[in-house]
Amino acid sequence: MPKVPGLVKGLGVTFGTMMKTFTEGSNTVQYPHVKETPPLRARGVIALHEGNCTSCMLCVRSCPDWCIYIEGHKEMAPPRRAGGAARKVNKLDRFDIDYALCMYCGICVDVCPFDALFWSPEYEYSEPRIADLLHDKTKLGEWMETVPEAPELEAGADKKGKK
Amino acid sequence: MNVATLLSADVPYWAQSLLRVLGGLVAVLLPAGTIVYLFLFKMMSFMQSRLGPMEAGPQGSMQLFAEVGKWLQKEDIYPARADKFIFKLAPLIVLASTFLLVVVVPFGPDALFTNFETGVFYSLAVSSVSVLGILIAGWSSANKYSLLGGLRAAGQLIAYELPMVLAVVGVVIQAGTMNLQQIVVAQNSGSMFGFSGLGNPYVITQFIGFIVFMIAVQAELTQTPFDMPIAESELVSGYMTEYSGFRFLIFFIGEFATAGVFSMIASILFLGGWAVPFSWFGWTSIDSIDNWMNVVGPLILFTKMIVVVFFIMWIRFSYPRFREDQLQKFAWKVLIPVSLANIMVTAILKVAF
Amino acid sequence: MSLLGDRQQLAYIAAQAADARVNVELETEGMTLNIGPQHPATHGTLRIIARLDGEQVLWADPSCGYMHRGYEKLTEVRSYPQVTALVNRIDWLGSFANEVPFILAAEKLMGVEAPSRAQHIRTILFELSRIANVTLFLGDLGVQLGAVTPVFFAFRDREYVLNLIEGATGGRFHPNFDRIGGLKDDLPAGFIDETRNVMKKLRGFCDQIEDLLFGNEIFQSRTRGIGVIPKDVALQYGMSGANLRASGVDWDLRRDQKLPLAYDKVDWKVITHPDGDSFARCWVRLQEVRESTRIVDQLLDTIPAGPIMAKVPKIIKVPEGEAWVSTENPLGEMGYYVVSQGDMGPFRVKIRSASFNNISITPWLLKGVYVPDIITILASLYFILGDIDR
Amino acid sequence: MSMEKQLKREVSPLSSTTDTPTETPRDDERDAEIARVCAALGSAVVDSLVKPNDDMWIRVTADAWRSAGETLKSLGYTYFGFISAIDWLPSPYGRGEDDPTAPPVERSTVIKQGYAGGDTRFQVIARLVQPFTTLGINIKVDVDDSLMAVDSWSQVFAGANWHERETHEMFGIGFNGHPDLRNMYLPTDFEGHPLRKDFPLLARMVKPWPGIVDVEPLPGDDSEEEGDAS
Repeated sequence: MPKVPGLVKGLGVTFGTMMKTFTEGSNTVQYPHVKETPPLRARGVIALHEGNCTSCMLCVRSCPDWCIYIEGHKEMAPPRRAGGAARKVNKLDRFDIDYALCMYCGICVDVCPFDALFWSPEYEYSEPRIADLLHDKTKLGEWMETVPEAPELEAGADKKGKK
Repeated sequence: MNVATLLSADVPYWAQSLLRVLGGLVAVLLPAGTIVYLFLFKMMSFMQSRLGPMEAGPQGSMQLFAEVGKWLQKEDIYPARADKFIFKLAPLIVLASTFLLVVVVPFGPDALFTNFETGVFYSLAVSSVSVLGILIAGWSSANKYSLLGGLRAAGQLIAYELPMVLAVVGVVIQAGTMNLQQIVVAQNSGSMFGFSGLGNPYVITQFIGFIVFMIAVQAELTQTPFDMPIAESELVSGYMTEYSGFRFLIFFIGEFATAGVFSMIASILFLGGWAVPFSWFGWTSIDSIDNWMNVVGPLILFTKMIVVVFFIMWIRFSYPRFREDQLQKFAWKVLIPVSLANIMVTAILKVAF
Repeated sequence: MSLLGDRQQLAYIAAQAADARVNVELETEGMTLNIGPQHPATHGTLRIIARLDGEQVLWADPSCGYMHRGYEKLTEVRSYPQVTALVNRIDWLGSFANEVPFILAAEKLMGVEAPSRAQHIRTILFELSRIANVTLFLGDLGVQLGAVTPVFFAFRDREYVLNLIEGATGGRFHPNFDRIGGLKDDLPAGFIDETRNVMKKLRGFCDQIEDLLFGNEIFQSRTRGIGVIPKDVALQYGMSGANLRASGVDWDLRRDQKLPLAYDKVDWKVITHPDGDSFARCWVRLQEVRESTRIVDQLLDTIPAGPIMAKVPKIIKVPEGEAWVSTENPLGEMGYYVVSQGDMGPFRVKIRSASFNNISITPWLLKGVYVPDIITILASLYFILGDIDR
Repeated sequence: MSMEKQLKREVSPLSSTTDTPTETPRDDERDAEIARVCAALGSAVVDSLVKPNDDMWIRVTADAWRSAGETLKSLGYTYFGFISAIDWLPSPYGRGEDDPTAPPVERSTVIKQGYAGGDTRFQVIARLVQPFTTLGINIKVDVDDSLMAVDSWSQVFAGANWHERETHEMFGIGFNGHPDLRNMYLPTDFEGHPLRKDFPLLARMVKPWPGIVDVEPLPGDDSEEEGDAS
């Protein structure tokens, strides 16, 4: 069989793709109407579980971009059990993440010792002005609802090793 | 009412002129719009596994109007060191050459702007006018990319004018006329080896001429693989680099309208033009053709044009581009000898039979 | 090969002579063309100042720095985990591959080694990022040469790979998944099957690109014999990766270097090409994508069970010392020379990025070529601005 | 804490081949190679070091820098890796995490040299590799503080050209015989040499570290003490 010239083959490829798009549909989705679901682990936005945060500053100090701001004060809380001593608790006044600076590395989520920070796959939070990307703790708390369960692991994973 | 009567002396001169201007606008803008939507927006997207514009109108069909609206709103910018008069003139010259070209295209037995005896000669001549526009656009932009683009365009269009003319010569020899209308008639009233069911479209007898002509058209239209004057990845946009807004729109329309008109000329020269083979309806000459062909004829021509443009665009979206020197070599060392040989063979056969 | 090299040399001499002659006879001068920093063909912000005689280049001088981010300085104020997030951004198309040599250098200094499951997964992700990177190269190559369609094919099929990387690491472009001593997390369920499907699709993509682009006679006439780099010149300039292998040097750090990665456990071969021209460089990359899909397929079969993290202290301090680790990244040899003085962060990191060396050959290579060949040569050398400027 | 002590103990004394701990594995290939290199270079070698199964370092005298490159090239080290420099001065700014309101922190200015030793603040380091064996060697040379220049390698290895330009602008080290020491990255009128340790990193100076706030250590967890640089 004689060799098909490359010029003809190339035309075949584009024509084939055109017919495929006609019959099987395109590979793109019409974004505002159809939305693709990001994977469970997708690093979309950082959500804050305020109750767990003790304002220990670990996330602030390990952030490479210095984009987390925490202010807290200490409060005396009533004792857990009747008759116990009053406890000192750190109360969170401010927890801001500047998403204009954040580079989504996830170090803050990793270092948090009390499971107060989570990744959510939510991604639709662009703002027309850069200053509006500084989100406070209420906004970060709202994203808690979108945090998914961690995915199942692949076979052979050492499940004990997880914290 | 016969179109011929419309264009005859009964109708006042201003009405005739208005009709011709309107007809010219339709003949230029309608193909351009169709080509842009059908091929640039949709076919290219489908070849790339995507859908193209979908938001404006059903299936994005109003996208072009949105684009035109966008271009018209844009600020009229020109470079500080540009030669402003020439800079503004250039897109008009390019578009004007398209309008000049459409003048000789016959759309039906009587639906034509002018029945020019040397239509072939005229059309090939005015098609080179656009080179002038491109050259001065490149020169007056005061931009080195534009200058390179303009010079490339000049070199390229001159190189490809010749094979195009030589390719058409075969048709002219076979038809024995330079009148485009008569070339259409000659193709559809002719017969191949006594079989007249298909007429005698010259794409079969003049196949080499057709291929050379289409390659030359591809180069003349500066479509990939001959788009060095624009060469987006090398010269940014070549001679169009400094144009924006309305002036760019004119270049843009000019590009696709010229593609349409050239495809019409190709269908007239090689594919039988507006007509169907005369034997289908028992016509014998152009005078015996039914009047409805003045309406159906343009549609037939339009369909043939779309088919021809499909091939032009298909190649455009599939191939990489040549280098300037390779293109020149290809024109002078391959196309011109081939088309000369084609002329010789045609002439010998013409004399022989 | 030598013949082509001679031809280039002759073209250069002819250009010089033509320039001199024209200058003397017609008193014309050449034209200086400024390509970039914002130009469709410069993949970002590389600037090339070219002196032209007509369409022929007399000399060309690349000028970088429009995207210099000072990573070597930034690493000095960051701790080791923070540097990993930073170096993601060097070659942003194959980010995971940037993390690996740095982490390996830190591990070498600390004397720890990742468990074998982690090494396997590292290798898989390393190859996936190579596929994602080179896939885009193959598409972009088309655009540089004027073909619009391949790039959309490339984006289409790279998307599958990015989805895999995102599914496993959480980041499409910047995974930041590697940790000293192992990985951040294990693979999610379903990753293996999904990856197998995607690898099949990518082999289809390679066939498509081969038909659409590499088999095309116009493409071949544009790339063959253009920008020939002989073997010894390539070594002198420190070219690496596919650029070096396209010059006939059979050298691949994945095979020739002993690193704690899983390359020795699979059957694959190093692709070389004797020509050293632009076509060879592109062709080698295309074949390497195929080879990478094979590597991934084999690795998927043999992932060992076990932990993914070695025992390392929670607060990482790296003992004093110096270490050099380089790996075969999508763009070529990427190495980190890490100097530690026992702190939380490195004392000095020299980032030896592949594109910097690869592109430093351009003043030599661009002499005597035509303007369109500048684009061909730059495209075939394949640089990423972040990888030049760091 | 115990882990850290252990690590500190394990750090081997730097420089000088004789001090390597006896229990480390031997690497005959690299030992033979470094002997071959030292013999070829002769008195140019000031110091050398082999880390078994890892890498080789040599330090040459400044006078012999260029000839060392040529000799190594003739010994088979034809693949050019990189040229750069190291500023051994500890950074006077730390990690930029100081409290601007507090009195300035006193930091040590004692220079700790790296492998194969050194006498000066700046050292130029280059890496060459033998193709096909991937045996690499790191070559260091001291840069005299008053001269601030060494010979250029650009005639020996063509690829050194750009690396030397980069080193020149980043460290202010000159390269004698280099054809064209223009700035590679920085604007022509840029003042200062960014990779010198005493060049402040402005990004860390323009705003105070958000982690300066005092917090009490968490009960039962003293780890964040180490995260506090001040």
